[in-house]
Amino acid sequence: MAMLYSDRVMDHFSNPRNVGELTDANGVGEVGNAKCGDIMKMYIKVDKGVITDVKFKTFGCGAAIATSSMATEMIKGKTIEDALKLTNKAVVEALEGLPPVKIHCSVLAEQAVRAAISDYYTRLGVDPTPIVGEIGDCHACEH
Amino acid sequence: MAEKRFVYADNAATTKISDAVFDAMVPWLKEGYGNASSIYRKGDESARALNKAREQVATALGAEPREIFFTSGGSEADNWVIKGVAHSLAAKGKKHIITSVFEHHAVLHTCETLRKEGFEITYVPVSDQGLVSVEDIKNAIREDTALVSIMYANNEIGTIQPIAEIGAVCKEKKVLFHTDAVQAVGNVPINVKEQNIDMLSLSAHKIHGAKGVGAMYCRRGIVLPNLIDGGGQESGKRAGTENVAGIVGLGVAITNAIATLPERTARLRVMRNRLIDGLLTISHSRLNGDREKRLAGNVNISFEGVEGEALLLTLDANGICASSGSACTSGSLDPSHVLLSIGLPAEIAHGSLRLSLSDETTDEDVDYMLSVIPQVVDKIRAMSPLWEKIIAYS
Amino acid sequence: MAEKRFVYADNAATTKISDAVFDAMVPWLKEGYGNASSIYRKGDESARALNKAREQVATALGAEPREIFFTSGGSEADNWVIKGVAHSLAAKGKKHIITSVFEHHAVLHTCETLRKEGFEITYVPVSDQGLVSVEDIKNAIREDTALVSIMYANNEIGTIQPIAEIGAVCKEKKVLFHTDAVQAVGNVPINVKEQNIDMLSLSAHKIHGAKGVGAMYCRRGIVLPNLIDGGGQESGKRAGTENVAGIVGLGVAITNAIATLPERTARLRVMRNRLIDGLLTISHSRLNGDREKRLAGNVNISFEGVEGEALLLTLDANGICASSGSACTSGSLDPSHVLLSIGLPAEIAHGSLRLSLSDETTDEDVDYMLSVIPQVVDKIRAMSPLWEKIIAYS
Ligand SMILES: Cc1ncc(COP(=O)(O)O)c(C=O)c1O
Ligand SMILES: Cc1ncc(COP(=O)(O)O)c(C=O)c1O
Ligand code: FES
Ligand code: FES
Repeated sequence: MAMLYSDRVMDHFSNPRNVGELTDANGVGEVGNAKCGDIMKMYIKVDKGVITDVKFKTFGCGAAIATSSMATEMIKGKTIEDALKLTNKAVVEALEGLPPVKIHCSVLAEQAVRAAISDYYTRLGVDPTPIVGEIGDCHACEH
Repeated sequence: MAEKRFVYADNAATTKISDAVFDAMVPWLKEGYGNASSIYRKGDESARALNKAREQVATALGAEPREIFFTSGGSEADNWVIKGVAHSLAAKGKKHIITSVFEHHAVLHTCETLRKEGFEITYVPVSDQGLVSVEDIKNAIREDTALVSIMYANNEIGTIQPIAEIGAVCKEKKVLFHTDAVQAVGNVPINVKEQNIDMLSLSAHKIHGAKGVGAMYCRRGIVLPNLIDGGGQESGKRAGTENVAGIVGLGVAITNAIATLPERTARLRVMRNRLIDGLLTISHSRLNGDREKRLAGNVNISFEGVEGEALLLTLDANGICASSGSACTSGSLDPSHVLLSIGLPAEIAHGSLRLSLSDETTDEDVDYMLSVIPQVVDKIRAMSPLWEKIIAYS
Repeated sequence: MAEKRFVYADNAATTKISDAVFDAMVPWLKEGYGNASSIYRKGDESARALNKAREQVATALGAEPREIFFTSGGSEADNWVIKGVAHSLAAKGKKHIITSVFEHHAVLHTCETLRKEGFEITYVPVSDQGLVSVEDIKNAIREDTALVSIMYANNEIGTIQPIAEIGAVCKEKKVLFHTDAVQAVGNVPINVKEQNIDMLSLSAHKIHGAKGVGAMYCRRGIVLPNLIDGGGQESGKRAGTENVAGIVGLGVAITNAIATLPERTARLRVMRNRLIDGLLTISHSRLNGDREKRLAGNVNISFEGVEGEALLLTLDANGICASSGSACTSGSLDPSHVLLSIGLPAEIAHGSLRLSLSDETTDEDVDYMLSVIPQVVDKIRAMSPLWEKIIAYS
């Protein structure tokens, strides 16, 4: 069962956008998943409710890296409100699909965005839970 | 980075059919299409070709031709032996099988099926160097043990097991002994009689033969029920019109592998050691499996903070075909059971790289891998949050 | 006698790989050696090739790609289905299997193995025309029936069974239905959904594909235990590194067979009828099997006072490859179970001749056979003491 990744996935994997750290980030979220042991860390810089810059680091498979990269592109320049609407499904669609066994990897990107926004509110002294909701575990797998 | 080239370093997953094997197969894919069971000369020619290949395989193993049965590959051979012995000896009250924790899935999943049917399986552990202990086998053997099945060489970390010693113990204890020698045949000298091997599995595509063909050696006198019933092929032990071309190819492949074994392994060992030494200069890396008791062409190294799939995909983009974990499971998300069995934590097991060399590997290929792999590891580590932590705490 | 030529008239035993199939296979025997389970592009290419072949086979049968599983041939497919269904339904108390007396040995011997394990087998008879009766199947079905397995077309006498009708009965009675379609695929239009076929076996080498590769169709939703456990190939249902070249060849072979089916069968039927009519002018001869409900390329005729092996060897000396009884048993001395099942006395069954035609058979081949066979029959009869008696008493 080879991976059969789409060209877009391979593009985002080989030339990931927005890789690295943001020294002046005002929101940082790190999520991981139990099954694969993968970790995704997302840095955001929020200015007047808009995500003006974003960077990520990911320890994970090709799909995890490609979805991180795509997710950062999709939230950059967006308001927090819009960024919170990002779903893993939208990321997968933007990547022209993922092999079925790899769909779960995209959940990590959605969670990382929410974790970073949650951290942003926490730093402001605002309880993030009513806005961001529970981040919880990956629901993609029944483990 | 060095000038890009194509390097196939996944010969433990499968090999390229050699020109000699291809040339030997072609006549049987073209004019030599007679069914070996047919009475006319065109059928006879196929039957003769099968006999010749059977002799070649027997010679390579130190067996008799009538002890060789052709199969569709290593998995079928493993299933045939293990299910066959289990079902046949269950009638005599022997429902216990001994194997190791790091066998190929063709053995492990077969044992799992038998366990569900009511058999008891003992999985002996392996050392942190990836070696089975003869003592463990000896201690595990019971009155009701039907079979001991231990692989000759591991497919991921290439460690070579003490097969002759296990064979001697099994002989002494009068227990049947099978070895999955899919990775070992052609790469290690084997003599089934001297090593007291009762049954052995092999596969052509690991030694520059075709995919979908293999063989099973079964010592004369052992009664093994059929896995595939039907026509009278293979002395009535394995039904199905014979894959003449594939079998002829296997005969040539195994003969060539044996003929070139000493020189090849000497040459590969040098390349392998150069790779190991070079890659171990990368920080936070480790060699998996015993350094000496390993296949001449096997390199298996873990890099902390690196995820295997990302590593493989990036290597592929640089022209290098390699693997992380066994071929059959590289689509899966679980860390390799082999690497876990030698005590690696899951996150390190995830970041392992297997390079497996063959006859076709050149010194230039080794140079290229040694120049590319460290840079790729660096690149992946640079975007790994795990790596950040590893260096922070070390 | 006509000028000697080579005529291969044993296409029911095996066929020549067609040029189209050979050409499609070669790239996968040469550069396309990647393991389909590997993550790099070279592996992906193999995986894609397998997917394409799976679609081709599915299309040919009116099935979905995920319902197709590649095997090492027809015998493995038959064993897998029959043993799998038996063992899985035995847990539900269903230990009865219905098949016919004249199945291929891959089915009969598998059923015999199950019988020894405690299953009960009903062998429905066939008519003197070689046809199974739908009524008989219906009457044989019981509460505890696990499976009905009836071949689509018989390999010796070419008779085509009422598969859609049997499928309908099984569906109504909620019993699983398998058909060994090794001889039928590519020679008869098949649609597994319309014909209510739950499982089907096929083999590449009967339709100008390679030996050692086949497929099993299993309707979605049916839970079939594995025959060969191990790696995750074939959705985890059939382990073993895939024979990519052979499978790609099967995809091409089945596609071509379906595309040319109407014209080919029309053409073959004319040749077949010419052979039947011509050979029946030989005295004391009879056609075996229904004349209409038979494969377009199958001729099976008995000549009294003639012994099969002598006939085949003499034909071979005259360049004609033919068979007497099925290929797998032509080395044996027992009269064909198929011919006995349609009521032939043993001594007549012994003297039967099967000619099986294909795409490659020409009108000149037919002319040649019609000129040679009567003379060969005469020659053998001239030295047969049995023939003396036959003419004395007739
Ligand atoms: C009706 C039938 N079933 C099964 C088989 C077995 O197929 P294979 O030789 O591919 O195993 C054959 C041919 O040998 C056959 O004619
Ligand atoms: C140790 C071992 N056993 C069994 C197998 C299965 O062999 P095959 O793919 O020919 O079925 C393999 C390779 O895949 C292997 O490496
Ligand atoms: S286990 Fe991979 S994201 Fe859920
Ligand atoms: S994130 Fe674990 S497999 Fe993709």
